[in-house]
Amino acid sequence: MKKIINNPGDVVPEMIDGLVRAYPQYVKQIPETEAVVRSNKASMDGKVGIVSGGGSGHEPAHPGFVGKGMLSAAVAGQVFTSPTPDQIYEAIKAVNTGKGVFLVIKNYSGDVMNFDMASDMAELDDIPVKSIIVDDDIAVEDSLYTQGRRGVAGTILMHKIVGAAADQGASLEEIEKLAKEVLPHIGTIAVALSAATVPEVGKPGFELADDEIEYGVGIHSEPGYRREKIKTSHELVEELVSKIDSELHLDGSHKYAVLVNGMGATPLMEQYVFSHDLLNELAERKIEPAFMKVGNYMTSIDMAGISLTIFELVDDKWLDYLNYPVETIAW
Amino acid sequence: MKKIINNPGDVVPEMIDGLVRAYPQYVKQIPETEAVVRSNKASMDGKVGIVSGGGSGHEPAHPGFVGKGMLSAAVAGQVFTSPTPDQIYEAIKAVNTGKGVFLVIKNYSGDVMNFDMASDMAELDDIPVKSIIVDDDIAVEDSLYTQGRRGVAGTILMHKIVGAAADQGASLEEIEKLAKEVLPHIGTIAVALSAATVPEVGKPGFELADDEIEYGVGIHSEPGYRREKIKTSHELVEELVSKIDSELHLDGSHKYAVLVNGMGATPLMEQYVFSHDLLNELAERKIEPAFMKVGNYMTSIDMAGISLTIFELVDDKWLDYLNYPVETIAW
Amino acid sequence: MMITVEIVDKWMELFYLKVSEQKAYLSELDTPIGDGDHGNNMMRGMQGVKDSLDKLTKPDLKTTFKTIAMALISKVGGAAGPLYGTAFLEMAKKCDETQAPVELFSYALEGIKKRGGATVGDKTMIDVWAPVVDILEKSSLSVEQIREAANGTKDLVAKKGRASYLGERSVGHLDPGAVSSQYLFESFIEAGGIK
Amino acid sequence: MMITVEIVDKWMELFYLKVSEQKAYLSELDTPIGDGDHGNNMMRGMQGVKDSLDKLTKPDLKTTFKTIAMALISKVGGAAGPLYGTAFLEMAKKCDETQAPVELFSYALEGIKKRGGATVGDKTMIDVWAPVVDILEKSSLSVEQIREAANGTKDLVAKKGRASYLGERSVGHLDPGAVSSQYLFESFIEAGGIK
Ligand SMILES: Nc1ncnc2c1ncn2[C@@H]1O[C@H](COP(=O)(O)OP(=O)(O)O)[C@@H](O)[C@H]1O
Ligand SMILES: Nc1ncnc2c1ncn2[C@@H]1O[C@H](COP(=O)(O)OP(=O)(O)O)[C@@H](O)[C@H]1O
Ligand SMILES: [Mg+2]
Ligand SMILES: [Mg+2]
Ligand SMILES: [Mg+2]
Ligand SMILES: [Mg+2]
Repeated sequence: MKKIINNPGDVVPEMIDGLVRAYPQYVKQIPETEAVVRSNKASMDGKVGIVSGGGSGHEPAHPGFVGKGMLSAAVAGQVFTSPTPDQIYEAIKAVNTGKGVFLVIKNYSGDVMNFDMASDMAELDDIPVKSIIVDDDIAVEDSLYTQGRRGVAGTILMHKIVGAAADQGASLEEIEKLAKEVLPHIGTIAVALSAATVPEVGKPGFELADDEIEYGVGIHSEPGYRREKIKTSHELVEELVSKIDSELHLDGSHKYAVLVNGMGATPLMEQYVFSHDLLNELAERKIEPAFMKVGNYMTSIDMAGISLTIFELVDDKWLDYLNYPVETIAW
Repeated sequence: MKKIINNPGDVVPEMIDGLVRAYPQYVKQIPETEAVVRSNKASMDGKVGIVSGGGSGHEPAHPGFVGKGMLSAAVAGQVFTSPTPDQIYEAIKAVNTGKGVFLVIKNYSGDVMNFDMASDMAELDDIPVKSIIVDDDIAVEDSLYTQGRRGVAGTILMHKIVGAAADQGASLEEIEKLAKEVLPHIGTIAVALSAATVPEVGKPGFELADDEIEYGVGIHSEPGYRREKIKTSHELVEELVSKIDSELHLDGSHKYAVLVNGMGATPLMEQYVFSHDLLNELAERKIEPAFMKVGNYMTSIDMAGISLTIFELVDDKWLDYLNYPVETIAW
Repeated sequence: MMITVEIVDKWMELFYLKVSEQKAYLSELDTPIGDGDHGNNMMRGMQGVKDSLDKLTKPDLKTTFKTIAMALISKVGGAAGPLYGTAFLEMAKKCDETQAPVELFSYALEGIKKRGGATVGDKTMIDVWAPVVDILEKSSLSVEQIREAANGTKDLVAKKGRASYLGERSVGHLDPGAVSSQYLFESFIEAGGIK
Repeated sequence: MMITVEIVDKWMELFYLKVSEQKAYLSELDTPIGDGDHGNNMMRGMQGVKDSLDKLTKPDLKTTFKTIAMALISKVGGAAGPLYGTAFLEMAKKCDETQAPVELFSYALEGIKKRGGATVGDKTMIDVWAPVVDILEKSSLSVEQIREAANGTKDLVAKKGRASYLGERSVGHLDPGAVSSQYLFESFIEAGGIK
């Protein structure tokens, strides 16, 4: 493991410290936590608070999306480990201005349970709390009888949508309804060229040969659905789009937003080449995205790879929410 | 080499195609070139045009900085190879609205000569052209009798400064004067954990052992000034800051802007840890940056490493220029 | 045998030691079917438990359980934190009514099930907690029985937690949370919790 | 011997072949003291030259030189593009006045020096062009003399171009641009440019 760090156990507090001190205009740290909240307190007045977070290692998610128009606060756990309820509870209290707080949770048992416990705590304080559990990773079989699907890069789009609605004055109930409507229309799938190395572990989560890739891996190096020899960008696009198609039923008469997300170590050069092939592939299906972003948004430390998120814009207002201006480090 | 690409020789045109199609609201391609220009044509009216560019492989530089308030156009050469004069000339013509065009050139013999030839061509068309040659990499000995210093990440700050001045209506002469005043106050130095792999070459530009780093490398894998065993983030910061100090003479009574720049494969996690140590190191010298950015701005394909740029804000207006709003993909 | 503050103190001391010793092993178990942090998570938690208990002077049983619960909840994170935390929180809630291990563990188990939505056979810590309660309802509890329960998770298909993403491929691996629960109950026996 | 369109056509054909054959070698030379692309750059340029010349029907010498220059300028990029391009552009400018190789090459060399600001001994292509002009001023030119000039760059410290960042460490390596210039002049001889 070759990383620019100090003690591996200190990565999270040091990283949060570096982030808030580099960008005091956007965020500040909630004392005695690894949670960050908007510096612009006035922007939260009279609005529903939006809190998200999860394990660290997905930077710029989640603190990079805190700011007017998007998240009100983000809670950072240990690397790839859900934050604890007391920290989430502090974030909830810090952003509540009387309109209640909405939680955006990625579907991992740890995250779900810790955020649940935090909302139990907040309810004892009479803070109304509602939440959405994002499970956009279509690589995993969906089932009521298992953990279900993982929450991955599509979560960023959920942040943007509910953040914009909150900024425009939507109520807690309206935000919950909106989030539930949006959720089934977001699908994500990834391809990995290498796994992430958690600093405290010191070696990659899995090994891929020099010419191997794996489809469907999660953002914590969870195994995917198939391993094979490296393919061209064009072929990777075909595989990923066909997977999403069988889920979202892509249709040239519908509108879509697209997120091409780098996993951490894959340069923009490759992400743009991938985007070129993706846009060609979509054009063959008569689709030209109404909204698109390319870059590192929901990473997996230093994993090499790309995830593709497609989001059907069933309601035109959703596109407005995506385009709504924000004041964050990383959107 | 494991990369998400198609034919290595097609990387540049495919990447530019992916970029302009993903972000039509910001940029469009100049027909038959690998140059991109602002989509917002009106934003260039009556303003000096700002053109930059260079070899590809530094994404988001340079097309990611094209937009109102920053570059008017960017020209992309082959990977790590200066663009040709005809392409630069097309970009100059595309952004000239009668006020002349200012070129921001990184100090490499290829870039300097190709941009020079392009301005010769433009002058035949009576387009007034002036330029600045950015040479912020303090790792290299400065000398009139050699190529001098390389242009690296500090170039982004030059783009921002002259772009803001142009948007505010500065004349070509004023911009040239401003750029000359700014230049000596920008210093950059890098540390690499691994070298970049040019797609058409297929192997890294140099080899570092599993526990080795190299100080002072350039953005095309140019060799640095010292190789040693991996150090802690804190120690790396000490080395880089002391190098910049001996050049810029850091002084607690002056104002500074700071750019922590990831080289492509180094995750934000490490960049923020580095920032934490950097801010502590600067605080010991009684310096709290007046402006700071952390992220991948001037990359070297998939090199792992970080560069540190410090820019002394001798004039308060320079800080305003850095904070001036822009409409780009990547600033 | 009734649970006392002294037993709980000893129990936590021994569990702390076991987790320290087996930290790397627990993380290793978490690698093929999880994210490789279970040992680190439990160590962080038990360090917190130790630090918090050390600060108490002459606490009652309820305070002791609550302190353990809060330390686990606020230090572990991940899936294990809320689950172990809930278990001890439930014991704190009920320990005024009863100090019988079987009853307290049974309340704890209900808490774990409710918190995580898993059930017996889902290849989780429940596959140690449930047999332990069952056995205690009928008789005493031995180290062998606990280990047998933990080893039994090897043959199961994971239905909850990270391992569930692997589906059938989770078979053949021990569940890390089951093994840390094994250590918990072994420590309990060693602390003299079973007559 | 005067340069004619036929000689130039043959010259470019042979140079194209040499660059194709030595593409990997030129890039290899560019790796320790440059950025490893000189072979690719020259190949892209000579492909452009070939394509452009193929499109011409009965061109005069000036058009031929200008076509070569424009192809090199618009295809090579990097440092080599403007330098080789300028060389042929200067020859285009002067070839109405004189068709003597020594005079044309001398104008070309001046163009290269002006464009790049380098001088003899800076470990660049100039260290082949300058001796070639010197030799031609006195006598004929042999392949051995050209090679000797190119090999001479091995002992020099680079002062211009990417290799200059290495300073003293550039000693011991051939300059890639000097070697491609060696191929250029070898091709010229083979094309019958020297009586
Ligand atoms: N829903 C659940 N119900 C019961 N136990 C669970 C559940 N989810 C996970 N676990 C237990 O937690 C253990 C993993 O804990 P840990 O590795 O610390 O957390 P994480 O999975 O968040 O990294 C699993 O081995 C399993 O025993
Ligand atoms: N200023 C200069 N004057 C003359 N020749 C130069 C100069 N700079 C570079 N060269 C020549 O160009 C060659 C490198 O060309 P090439 O690799 O194609 O371009 P780049 O260095 O931009 O990658 C060098 O080997 C050297 O001979
Ligand atoms: Mg975990
Ligand atoms: Mg080059
Ligand atoms: Mg785990
Ligand atoms: Mg080169």
